[in-house]
Amino acid sequence: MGGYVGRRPARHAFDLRGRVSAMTTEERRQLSDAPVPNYHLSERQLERMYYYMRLSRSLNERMMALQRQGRAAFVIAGAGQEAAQVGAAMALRPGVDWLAPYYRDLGMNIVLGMTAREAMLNELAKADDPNSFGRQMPAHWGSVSRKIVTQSSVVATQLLHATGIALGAKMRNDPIVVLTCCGEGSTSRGDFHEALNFAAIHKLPVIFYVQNNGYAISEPTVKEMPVEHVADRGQAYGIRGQVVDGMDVVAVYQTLRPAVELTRRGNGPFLIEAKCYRLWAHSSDDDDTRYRPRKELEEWALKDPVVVFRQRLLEDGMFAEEELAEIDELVTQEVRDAVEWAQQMPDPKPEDALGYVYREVQ
Amino acid sequence: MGGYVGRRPARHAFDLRGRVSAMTTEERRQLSDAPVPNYHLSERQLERMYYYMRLSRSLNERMMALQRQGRAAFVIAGAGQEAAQVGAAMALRPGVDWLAPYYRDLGMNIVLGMTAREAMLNELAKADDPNSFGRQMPAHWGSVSRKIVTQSSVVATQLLHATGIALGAKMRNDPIVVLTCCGEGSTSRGDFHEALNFAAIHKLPVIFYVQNNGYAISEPTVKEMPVEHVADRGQAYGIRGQVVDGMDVVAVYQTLRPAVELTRRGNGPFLIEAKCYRLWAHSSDDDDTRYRPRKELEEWALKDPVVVFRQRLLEDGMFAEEELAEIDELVTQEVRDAVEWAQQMPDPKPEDALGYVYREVQ
Amino acid sequence: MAEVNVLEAIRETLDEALSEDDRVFIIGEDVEAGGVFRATDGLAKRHPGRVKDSPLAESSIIGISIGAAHYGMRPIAEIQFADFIHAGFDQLCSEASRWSYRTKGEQYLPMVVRTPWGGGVHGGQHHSQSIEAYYTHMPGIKVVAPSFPADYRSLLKASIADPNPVLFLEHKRTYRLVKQDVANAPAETSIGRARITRRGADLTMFAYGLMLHECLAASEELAGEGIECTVVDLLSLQPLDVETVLEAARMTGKVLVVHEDTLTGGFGGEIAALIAEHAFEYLDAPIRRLAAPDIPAMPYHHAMEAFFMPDKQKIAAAARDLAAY
Amino acid sequence: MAEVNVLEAIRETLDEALSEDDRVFIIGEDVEAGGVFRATDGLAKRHPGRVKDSPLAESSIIGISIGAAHYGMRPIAEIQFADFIHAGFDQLCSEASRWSYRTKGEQYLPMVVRTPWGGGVHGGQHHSQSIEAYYTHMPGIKVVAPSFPADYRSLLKASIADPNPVLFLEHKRTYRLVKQDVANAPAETSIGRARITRRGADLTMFAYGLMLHECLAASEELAGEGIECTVVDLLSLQPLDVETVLEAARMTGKVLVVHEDTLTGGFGGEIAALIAEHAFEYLDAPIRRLAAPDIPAMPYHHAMEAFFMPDKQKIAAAARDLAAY
Ligand SMILES: Cc1ncc(C[n+]2csc(CCOP(=O)(O)OP(=O)(O)O)c2C)c(N)n1
Ligand SMILES: Cc1ncc(C[n+]2csc(CCOP(=O)(O)OP(=O)(O)O)c2C)c(N)n1
Ligand SMILES: [Mg+2]
Ligand SMILES: [Mg+2]
Repeated sequence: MGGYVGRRPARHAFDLRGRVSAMTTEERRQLSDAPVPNYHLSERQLERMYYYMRLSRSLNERMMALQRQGRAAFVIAGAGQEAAQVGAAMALRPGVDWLAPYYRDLGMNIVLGMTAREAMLNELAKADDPNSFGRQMPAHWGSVSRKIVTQSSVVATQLLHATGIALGAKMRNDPIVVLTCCGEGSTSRGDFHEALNFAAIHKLPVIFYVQNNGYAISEPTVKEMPVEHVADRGQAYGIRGQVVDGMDVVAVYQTLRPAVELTRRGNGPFLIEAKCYRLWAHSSDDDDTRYRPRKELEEWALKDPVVVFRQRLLEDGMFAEEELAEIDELVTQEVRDAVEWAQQMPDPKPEDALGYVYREVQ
Repeated sequence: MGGYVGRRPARHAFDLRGRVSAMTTEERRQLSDAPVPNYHLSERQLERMYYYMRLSRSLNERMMALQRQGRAAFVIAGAGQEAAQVGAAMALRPGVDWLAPYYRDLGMNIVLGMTAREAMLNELAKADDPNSFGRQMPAHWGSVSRKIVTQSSVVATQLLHATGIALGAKMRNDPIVVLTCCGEGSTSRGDFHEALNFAAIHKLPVIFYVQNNGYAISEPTVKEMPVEHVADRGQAYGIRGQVVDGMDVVAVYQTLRPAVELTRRGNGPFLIEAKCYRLWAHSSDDDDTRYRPRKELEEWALKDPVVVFRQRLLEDGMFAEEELAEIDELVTQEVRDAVEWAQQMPDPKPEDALGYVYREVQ
Repeated sequence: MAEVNVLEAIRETLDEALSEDDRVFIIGEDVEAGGVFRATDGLAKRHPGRVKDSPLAESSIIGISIGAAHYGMRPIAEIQFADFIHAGFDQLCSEASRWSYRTKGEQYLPMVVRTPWGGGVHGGQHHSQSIEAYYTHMPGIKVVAPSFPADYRSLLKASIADPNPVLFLEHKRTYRLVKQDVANAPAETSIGRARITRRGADLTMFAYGLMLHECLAASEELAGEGIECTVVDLLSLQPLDVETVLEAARMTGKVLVVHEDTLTGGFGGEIAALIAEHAFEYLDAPIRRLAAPDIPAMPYHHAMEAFFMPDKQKIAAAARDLAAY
Repeated sequence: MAEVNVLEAIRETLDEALSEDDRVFIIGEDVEAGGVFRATDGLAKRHPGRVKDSPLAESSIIGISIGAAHYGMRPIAEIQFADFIHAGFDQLCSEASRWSYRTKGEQYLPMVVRTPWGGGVHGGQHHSQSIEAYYTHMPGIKVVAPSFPADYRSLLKASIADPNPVLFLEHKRTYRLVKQDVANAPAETSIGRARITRRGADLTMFAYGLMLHECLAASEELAGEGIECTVVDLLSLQPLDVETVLEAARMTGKVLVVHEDTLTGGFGGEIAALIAEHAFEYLDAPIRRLAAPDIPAMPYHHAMEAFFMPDKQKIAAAARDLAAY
């Protein structure tokens, strides 16, 4: 995961890496890059994982608060899917591999370098939002430098874009991997079928990563598919389907990492399903009490991936409570700074609606 | 297969059933309705099978000749797929079950009651063509009385129509089955996925019947799908996939018959793949020498389903050569009559282009 | 008092249709839970098995409705947002629109596709679109776009009873905004009839959906300035009430066509062209179209959204210009 | 002699593009074997690996081309018949057309979608359609529809070089029918420019594709009767050369817009509306549109097909009426 510092723009107020080195007074806390037993991840990676997950959740929480206060129009969040997102994105080579995400993938964007400030520019549809400059709803990601593909609200179309990128890369012998994401409900669409079919025929370097959070708005998974696992759908294409516990960031990373490298080596596409759970309503516009039993929600809340990972790190003695609390506090400050900063930033002007319908012919 | 006579319009010149009874001078030739060992089909059914297949092929041959003579604009034929079509359609209850066919399904239409004359009206786009009155290209079937669904040229859309019919039937507790057909290439389209997904979720009484004839115009099967069998695609939906030798009319019937009745009884959809071969070019517009090895064609020609079935009936002593020759002759006359008759029939008038864009509000 | 909003008018009409005809059923995403706009709220419980959640697949929602209608049912499909109907374009264009034509009316499709369209709700590019221009150019499909609750009711009824596929457009901004005392509403209208909602001698405005309300508001304002406007609520775009359109154009000789959709290729071009051909002698001024700029509909940020959408002010300004011509 | 037909002009241009730029590749159904119209004949052999058969799935052809273009390739997608592009409507409308807009030009799509359109070949309802009206109403997509081989060549080149998605419409009836001595053809044209192909003082015709040729033939005949026509070859429908359109309308004051597509909602409405708004003072007669009747395009039987399609006779008749106005 090289380039970690480089990918964080200078204007970023809090530098986790700085913090880490400031902390290394005690021998045991010299964060190592060597794999830790039971985790197959280094201390440094584990710390980052927690930080990314925590930041993603806190940003989402703050966005929702802004929305409730009438300071943001709309939020669609990844709460409950942070492990699935952070674990997967950390398996990519940033700046090399491509991501065609979906709207919930704030966590992936953060791993690939999006700052809290940028996330807030996006949420508030500010003129400088690097994703769409206020032209699209929040959570419609896109970044040229981070190789994140622009997306619409229309679910599953991105699976074909990812396939097309992979086709281009294969034609150019470019050793990249494309990770593309969607929800389980979105696998019902024809574009899902057409993408997997093409990618498998041409053995393209693309990973179809489905975050099965149990619902498509109000519809539980059984209304979207007649098989138990999204991963089962891979059989129609001879694609290896894998299921991973999407509430467990370590398991996700350990599943994605070899898949990414196998795919890079020309083994063809994967279909990976991360079983997770949408802890919140579909969006700030949705009232999930209409369709979701509170009991089910309460049970899943016990598996909250951010809480569980924190607990595990403590129980396994990987980090001390104060160390994680320090990260929590850091994130809190980072988010507070981002909100304050972003709110001061300029809104788009009305006439900014115009322009760039076509790119100028060079 | 009740209603056999009733389904053949009176203007039909040759009545196979009449011929059969005229023939029963010899005791052994009293065609029985009891199942014949090794066939599980009655003599009467076997004779019909041969007749339908022969008629389908002869009609196609004559259509192609008309096209070469400039007397018809376009032909798309089922040559090589007669066994797959006749065996499957004979498993349906005519007038009860529904068919959402595809363009090659002349054989199915014949089983369900289309006469040679009607087929020729269609080929010549005559004003009285019961399918589309000259509005559509030939081989775009449709009949209200026979429960054959109107279709466009856009492949695979009919799979969704069939699913919708099955949904309606299930809502009304109507014990019918819908058979819908397409080629293997057409299974690449999103509509295929969406139809199978919905039908499986709702356990609808629909059979997806794919006639895998090896090519989608110039593209061999490997360019359309990454798995060996179309039937493998069923796994994505938990749908039973079955493969049958589509060159063997008896095997086709024996596969479809129980599937039809199981489906009728509420067991949910089937995906059945008939392995067959397109013996001719894609259509009268196509030149298959550009892409199809002659050797391959010659090998498959040896398995011509009409020829092979004839041979088998003779070898097994089911029918005597003269008996089959009599059917052949009957078919020849029937086709000749149909062509002569249809050619005299009126063409649509130019203004017939107008009207029926909307059905009148009652 | 029988004042209802647009959403209530739709919900009640659906409820009635489900009660009156057991061939009617509803299919779409999240409709069992009431739909994202609550148009089907409570209906699944009141009509068990007849309000059906579909998987997230628009081509299938349309294609399956086609099959069911062909079988003899009367499906009412809901496309969650008009912006997501595009994946069903083929089923509508190649299939639904041609079913009757290609069988000379022997086979036909009594089906309705309801969908919320239009902007003004911060829906951004994919929850705000106007789609009428695509479907008014598809012979065989009827397109209906009411503005007032009573018309929503009578036209939805008529759409369900119609033996043809009807695209029933519901302007989402008006769902709760526009209310009407239905008991005292104008007489029921039928598909294919426009209504002259306001009469004035100076110029004629044509509109539908939210823009009709903006035109009425602008006319009110203009009346204060001495400019009297005729306002035509088109109601049904396909079939279009060409006679009323031409009559209303001839009445004033000055025409302002307003729509929320982008200008180029929008439905306003058809209105303008019809008038330029068939009411030419009566025209006293260029035919003016007021529409959204030619950018992909519509930006999310409220400032850009407001820039995009025609509204009362922009309409009044265009009308003043036209009146002064 | 450098006389080539439309198909040859296209094939040679594709061949050149593949040779000159190794980011260019072709994707579509049956393209490796040369395509059903033979537009890609021989190219798979000459450019190994760069002419790619796709599965039979139009949404994927467009969606994958989007991805490849985004990556940095220059895909040229072939949709076998324009009639089958409908399943790709969503990818074109929701995605391709908005890629640049929604990223303020940071992300963009240099891609071409070629497709044979139009009738006159006994293709029936699904091998004859005109689709331009749907895409000219999609800001972000360019739409090009040439008539002569030299323009096919220069506009296809320009389309491949363009950083935006271009829908390149090839009238299938003209593929082998229309020939031109390319060496002596008019200068190269660029996307967004129309051409006044013939000048005459009595009236102005606007057309593209096959209808342009019918208009020229009709004008020839009318000249014999003393009616002199201006004929505008629109060439590029989006962006449209509005200036030339208005100038040509003003020149004669009488306008006949001709297209093969059905009337209501067709692209002719846009032309008429532009003229009715911006050249109103110059008009001496109603703006006349000649188009196919509003039925699903187009019946198969040759008699009905001929009834459906505008042609030289129908154009001449309409022009006579207009000239006499
Ligand atoms: C083609 C399309 N249809 C409908 C919608 C409206 N919609 C937005 S999200 C969503 C549910 C998606 O469910 P899933 O794929 O499981 O993803 P999740 O939101 O659960 O992460 C729907 C129906 C859409 N965005 N696109
Ligand atoms: C959506 C669509 N795309 C393209 C075509 C053109 N086309 C007609 S038949 C055909 C091949 C179909 O192959 P397959 O499904 O295997 O059926 P077969 O003709 O082999 O029986 C193609 C590409 C079409 N009719 N519909
Ligand atoms: Mg989900
Ligand atoms: Mg085939």
